[in-house]
Amino acid sequence: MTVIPGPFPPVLEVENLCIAYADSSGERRAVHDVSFRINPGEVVALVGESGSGKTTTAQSIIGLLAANGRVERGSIRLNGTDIARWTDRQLDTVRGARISLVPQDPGSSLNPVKTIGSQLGEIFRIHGALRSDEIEARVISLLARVGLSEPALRARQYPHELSGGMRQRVLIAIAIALKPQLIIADEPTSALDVTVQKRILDLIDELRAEYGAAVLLVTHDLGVAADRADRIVVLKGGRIQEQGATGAVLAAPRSPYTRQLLADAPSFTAPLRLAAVRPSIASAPDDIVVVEGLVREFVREGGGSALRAVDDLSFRVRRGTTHAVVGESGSGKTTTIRSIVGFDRPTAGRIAIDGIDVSGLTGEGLRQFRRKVQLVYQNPYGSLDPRQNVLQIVTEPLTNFLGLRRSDREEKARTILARVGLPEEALGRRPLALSGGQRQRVAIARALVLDPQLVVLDEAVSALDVSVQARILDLLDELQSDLGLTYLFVSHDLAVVRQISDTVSVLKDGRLVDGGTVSDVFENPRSDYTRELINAIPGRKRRAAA
Amino acid sequence: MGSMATATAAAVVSEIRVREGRIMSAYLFNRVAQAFFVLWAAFTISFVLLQAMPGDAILIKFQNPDLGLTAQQVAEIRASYAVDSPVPVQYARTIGNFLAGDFGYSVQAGVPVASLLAAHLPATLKLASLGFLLAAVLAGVIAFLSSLAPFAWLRGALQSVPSLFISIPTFWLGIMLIQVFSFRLKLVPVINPGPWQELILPVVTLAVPISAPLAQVLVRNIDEVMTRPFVAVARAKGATRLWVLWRHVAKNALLPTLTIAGVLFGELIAGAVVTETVFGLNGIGGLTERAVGSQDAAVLQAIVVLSALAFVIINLAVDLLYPVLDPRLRTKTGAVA
Amino acid sequence: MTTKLKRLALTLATLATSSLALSSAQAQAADPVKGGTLIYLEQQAHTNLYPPAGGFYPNGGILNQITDKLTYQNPKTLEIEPWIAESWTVNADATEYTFRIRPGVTFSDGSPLDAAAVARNYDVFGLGNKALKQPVSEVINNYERSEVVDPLTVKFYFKKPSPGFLQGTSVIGSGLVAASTLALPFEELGDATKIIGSGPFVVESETIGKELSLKAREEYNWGPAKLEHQGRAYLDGIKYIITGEDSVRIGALLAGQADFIRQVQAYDEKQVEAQDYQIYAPSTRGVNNSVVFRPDNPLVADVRVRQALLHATDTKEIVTTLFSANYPQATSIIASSALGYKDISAKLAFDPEKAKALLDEAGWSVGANGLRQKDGKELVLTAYESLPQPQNKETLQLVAQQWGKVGVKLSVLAGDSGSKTVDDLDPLKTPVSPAMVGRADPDVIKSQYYPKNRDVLRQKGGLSDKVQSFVDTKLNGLLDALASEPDRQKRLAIAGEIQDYVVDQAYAIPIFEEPQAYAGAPYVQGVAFEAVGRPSFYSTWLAEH
Amino acid sequence: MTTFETLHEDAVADARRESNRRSSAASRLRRLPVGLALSWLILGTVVLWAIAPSLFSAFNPLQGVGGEQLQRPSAEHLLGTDALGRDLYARIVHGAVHSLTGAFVAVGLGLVLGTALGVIAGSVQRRLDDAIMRLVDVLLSIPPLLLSLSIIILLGFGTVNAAIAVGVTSVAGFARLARAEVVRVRRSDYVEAAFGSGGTFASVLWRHVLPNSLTSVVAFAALQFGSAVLQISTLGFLGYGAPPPTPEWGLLIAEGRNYISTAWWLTTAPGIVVVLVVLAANRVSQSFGKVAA
Repeated sequence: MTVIPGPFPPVLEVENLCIAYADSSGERRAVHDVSFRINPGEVVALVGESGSGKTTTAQSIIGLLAANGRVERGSIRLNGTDIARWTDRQLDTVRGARISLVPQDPGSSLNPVKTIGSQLGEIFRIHGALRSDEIEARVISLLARVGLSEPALRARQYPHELSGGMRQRVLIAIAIALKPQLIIADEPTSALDVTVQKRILDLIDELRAEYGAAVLLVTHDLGVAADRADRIVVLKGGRIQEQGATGAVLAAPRSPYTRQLLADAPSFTAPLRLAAVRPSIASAPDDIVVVEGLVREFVREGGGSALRAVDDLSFRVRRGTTHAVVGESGSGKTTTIRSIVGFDRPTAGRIAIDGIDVSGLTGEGLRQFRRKVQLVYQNPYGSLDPRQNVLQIVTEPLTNFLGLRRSDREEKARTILARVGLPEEALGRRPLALSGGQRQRVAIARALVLDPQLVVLDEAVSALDVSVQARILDLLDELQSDLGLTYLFVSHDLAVVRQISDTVSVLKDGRLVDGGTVSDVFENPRSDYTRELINAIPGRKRRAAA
Repeated sequence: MGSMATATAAAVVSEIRVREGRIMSAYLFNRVAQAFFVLWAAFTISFVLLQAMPGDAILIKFQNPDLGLTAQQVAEIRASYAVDSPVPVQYARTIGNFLAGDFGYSVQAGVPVASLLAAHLPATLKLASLGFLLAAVLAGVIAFLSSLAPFAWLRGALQSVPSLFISIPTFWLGIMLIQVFSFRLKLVPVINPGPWQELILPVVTLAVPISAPLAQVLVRNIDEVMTRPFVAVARAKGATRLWVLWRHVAKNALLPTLTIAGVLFGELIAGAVVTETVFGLNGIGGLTERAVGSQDAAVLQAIVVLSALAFVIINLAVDLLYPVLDPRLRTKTGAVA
Repeated sequence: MTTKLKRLALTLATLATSSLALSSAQAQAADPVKGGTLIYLEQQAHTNLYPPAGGFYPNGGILNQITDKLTYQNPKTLEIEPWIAESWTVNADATEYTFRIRPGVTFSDGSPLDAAAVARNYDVFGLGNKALKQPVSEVINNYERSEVVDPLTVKFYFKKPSPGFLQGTSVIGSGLVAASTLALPFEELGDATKIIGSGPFVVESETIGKELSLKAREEYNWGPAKLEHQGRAYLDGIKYIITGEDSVRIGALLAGQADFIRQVQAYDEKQVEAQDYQIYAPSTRGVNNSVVFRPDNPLVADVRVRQALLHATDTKEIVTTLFSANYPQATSIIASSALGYKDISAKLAFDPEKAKALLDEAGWSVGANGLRQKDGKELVLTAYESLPQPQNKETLQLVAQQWGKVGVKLSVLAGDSGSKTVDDLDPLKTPVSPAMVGRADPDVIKSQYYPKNRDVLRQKGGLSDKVQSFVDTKLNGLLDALASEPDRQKRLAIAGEIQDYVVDQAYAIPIFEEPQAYAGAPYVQGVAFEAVGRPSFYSTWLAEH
Repeated sequence: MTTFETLHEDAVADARRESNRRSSAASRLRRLPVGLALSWLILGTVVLWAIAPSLFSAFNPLQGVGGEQLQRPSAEHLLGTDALGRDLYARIVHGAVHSLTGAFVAVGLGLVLGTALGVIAGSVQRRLDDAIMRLVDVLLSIPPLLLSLSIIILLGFGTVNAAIAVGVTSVAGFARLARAEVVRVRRSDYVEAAFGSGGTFASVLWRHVLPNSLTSVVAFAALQFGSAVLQISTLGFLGYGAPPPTPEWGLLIAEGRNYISTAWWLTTAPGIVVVLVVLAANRVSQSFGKVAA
């Protein structure tokens, strides 16, 4: 995998790059003395967690730093020419033509009011690369090249008429249209389902090979980097921790941070536990969650047959275990758990939680039911009221249910907050002043303060950095064994699921395609879909090597 | 009144998004029914308001001492107009007449309301449409320049222009424009001007306050759209700032701006009242002002119904126009994988 | 013409005002130029062009150009001169008037202006027409009927003596209109194009509420016989443009966009004159701009209270602060140039000490908050400002300041016309009111005070049914006498008596003699004003400019 | 056992920065933009004028001095005098209380009534929501100025009545905004989470929906404040202002305009005061908006 040093100069050479952002309190440096190089045809991964400066570095290379950012010093040499201090006008000739970008979020990276064709054709118009009568044919052939069916139709469609994967293909088509020497792929797949993610990464690989472009792959996922990159640059807090050939870095990380990252990445770690060690599984069946023949239909706008989001789903969860519901977007997993916690009413079927039929509950009965079942949301930014402080958030369920005195309530809240690892001084803060991990701890504390029996975790760790994610998973595990909780763990990330769950249900298009204990499902997948999911987990190279 | 539009824009957009879900024909039927309700309610509210006012048009006109009428003569005139019949009877009669297309007779002007409206509408339509057009242009120029401005201070200065525009009383602006451009600089006559000359200063006067909320909404939308990833993608294609602003940001930012048109309509009318009064233009605004002064109920009733009609039509048009401009609201089927 | 009338006219000739002399002096400076359109800026739109509605300035300003009157009152001499009537006779007790009509006069629709047409006009003006809602003219008293003696002779009969009638035939309210106009219901007379007169101008077009164009009538050849100017008007036309804003009217005039404007405020006079433009301030020769009381309201029922307020009013301060030399301080309830004027300035002296004494005497003592009180009630009075009167809001505020110094509060209300009209009928709500009216005949006093006319004092049986009890039979008797006393000298004596009486009773506090203030460009020549200050553009011409 | 220390360093740094920002009022003041500081200064001065006008001007705002009418601005009369010889500066200072009261009443009325309508519409089921919003449409469909004038005629002239008339016209705007905000907040995860924690409809409305929807409503109110002053002034221009001798600002501008060619300061000076106050209110409103975002 090492790159043979050829006669060609590196495509990109970044040297001693320092970047600072100005804010109301002055300038703050976000990138410190970063240096690396990319040779022709090479894939270099910039790996780091949020705040590591990886995106800032990538933005500075293509000259698209935010308005308050500036390159303090250092150079960015493209084919030997330093473009770090070029004006916008100069950069405009390079962008798109010699450096291109595959952005992070295909959902919002295409202009919603322009057709696919015009957005792809635009790059030829901007650079005057083609006569206008040639553009259409070229657009269609490019769309076909990136694997879109019916390219002529796609060209006339608008972004919202395409799926996320298709949109990312369009964006890739834009990025390769003018055969640039360098493609910056900024988290190109983090918003996509795992199976789609794999296909997109494969496509980038393929095109890179075909067009001979170098790729700067910006990612938070060490697994992706491990699979796709020739060399890895690990960033933390704006500083390079280490860099080197992928295999070497993964096999023998020199910096403690890289070691930590490797340890935290779920795709590289062994399961926290094996089903066998769980005592409760062996004991008498005591199913706290019973879902039988669950059906949920949505009436389609404009008539037509109803849309079946969940189709005849059945599964059981034993008390004190963790059950994972796995599936990609649209698989019906969110609908299912919303029915379980009583926010949504199923069309048919039965849900019993601790013996209580959920679908029959209304009003006060439903309210009382919620003491038993708590939901932790995916997005800790949205699920905490920005105007309450931590203490208020956590005492609120107590206020709702228990007639405790204020001091007692606060006492109880303090205990649980300490339990989830939040320091005393955070209690008076509002969510905005907390980090993502801290917020998710608050959300967990709120869910636990009522001593529920079932905690439903809806993608509860997927928005977090790997190291934070690992800490939260540790916490959940700890709480489960201490408090005897049952988890219903909803996730698209099989690696995480394998790490934390006892049993698993795999959903596709609202149907159960696979189920059983984690080891059964992972080792002997019964459906092609499960197999595909497992294969798509990034980091296979590393695992294979290990 | 300017700021109302700004804040309402968001509200309207969200309403539209909600409505999007309904089925089109039923939706249209519903909207038309609502439109009729709005018309009826506006008519009724204004009828009640007018009834509750002290005095009435006949009294105001004929009690004028310059006419030298005796009490008995005034009483006879009142009787001949049948203004003292019971309120429900008057209501039924008026609404009946309106439905039959008869707007009644203006007591003050002594001509049928229909001919008054016919005489006054063209001027206001001209003034309002040109005023709105200029306001849109002004707003666009302010918003676009401020987003292209190379310096922060220039950007700040341009962005505070709308606030300044909102802060100036319309009548004061009108009088000042007349003083400066007509009387001091003698550029445009206000007395006996040509058919287009007469519109220059009033249109400016009307446009300035209307442009302010438009510009504010536009600036905010442009700022918001500018942060969307597709802008970065367009820049990464090598597009210049101007190219991006014009071909990507403009349409996206204009869409929500469109929705405040309905709200601005009320301001347009209010602006027209003041502008027409200052410039002595012969439009609905001036007519409204005089009709309020003389409590010319028939005229006011007609104006209210007319403006409510315009309001519902504009709003309906905006709603129907929205899907035309935004493809996301056009198709009902979601993404296919 | 009777000898009596001649004598009257001679007496009046001395009373002509200087401002009018000035304007006519200019008119004679050069040979008149024919042609051109006069741009005339009017403050308010006209409301109705039924001739008796001409008391409203904007109405009168138009009617005066498009209608002719039976007689012409010379504004300099106030003498009644022939116009459409070549001659006339009046019987001794002023109950029969016979007019000889000038031949060959036609309305602009071609119909003849003959005895029958005149009779038809006066039957309507004198008796009204209920079917068409046309009211009776306030300048015609005691009218009984007309008689067409021959095609060019018409005779009018009165139930009682009507000595003011002859002057009444000269006022704008008696403009003669064609039969087709009189056949229209009152409310349709708001449309200027439907007013067919015989005047030097005819209505060419109208944009309601904005513009009115008049054009000269080519065949016009029947102007007042004694005028130097005969034949058609010098101007080709007049364009009335409604311009409500004071600052726009004055600015447009000075910027050369208009030729002539009405309603120039006193504070703008200086800059007009500084630019050699001309201020015209013809007196309205009627009842002065005053503040009147409604004695039906218990607060001002006591004559001592009214007298106190009269003496607490410093009219000189008002005139010097707010107005100019064109607004002479009042010396009686009618203008010094009005017929029957009597100088009673001694009774109008500003004397705050006397005012305080009178209030004390009437039992109103100063309370803790500085306001006069009696039986737990405070002396707080209310008045609505009158929009058409010059700077009335400021005037009333100044009056309020002055009254405040003797412990009386005057609240000045700005109101919508509806509330104002309704409240103005109720003495309890409006114990004080500004008032003025113009007409160059002693009858004007009756117009102002008589219960069946303007009834400014609000007497029982007058305009308002809200009045509880107040009636002043002595005043009404005097007013009746004034209107029907055929003997001129006796009539003027009665007028004097009424002036004394009104001030003695302190029914009114006259403030200043109200002119109508106009301003014209220097090249506008030959502007004339009829006796109460409405312009006549018949002899007006535009010099080279 | 995980502890705080093991959390991501960046996050800790972020939190620390945040806590620093909140720690000292002095540093916050230092960071206050000049424009915003000026805006607060203007509003503060005006409020002081309203509270203690006599501290700022020795002249009587209601009593003129004979013979001193229409004087140019000078050392004695900072902004000149009006037609009755009253000191204009004194009138502006003493007018503050009338104009501010007017604006407060107007905005308060719109805020309370409109927000109530909007919150109700946003929280109840479709039918009632539709009904309320159609009512709001009706309010919007009647030209606001016409509505204001009618209400003044109904209630009678006066500062407060004019304020009410202006306030009524802003009800619709407040209602729409409040409803949109409530609907937005109601869709958020934390509201659902509050129901999930056992909150009742009323408690969730009170604890979460209201506080979170009202920020932009308050920002809007600050914005409306300026426009209320202007609308009251427009009413004065049309002859429906407060009765004399009230030195209400709108009325000062409206009446001063007649003297524009002889005494320009009569309309210009109060005009500038209004422009400054409205600008300041707008600026402050923007800063509210930013805090909200």
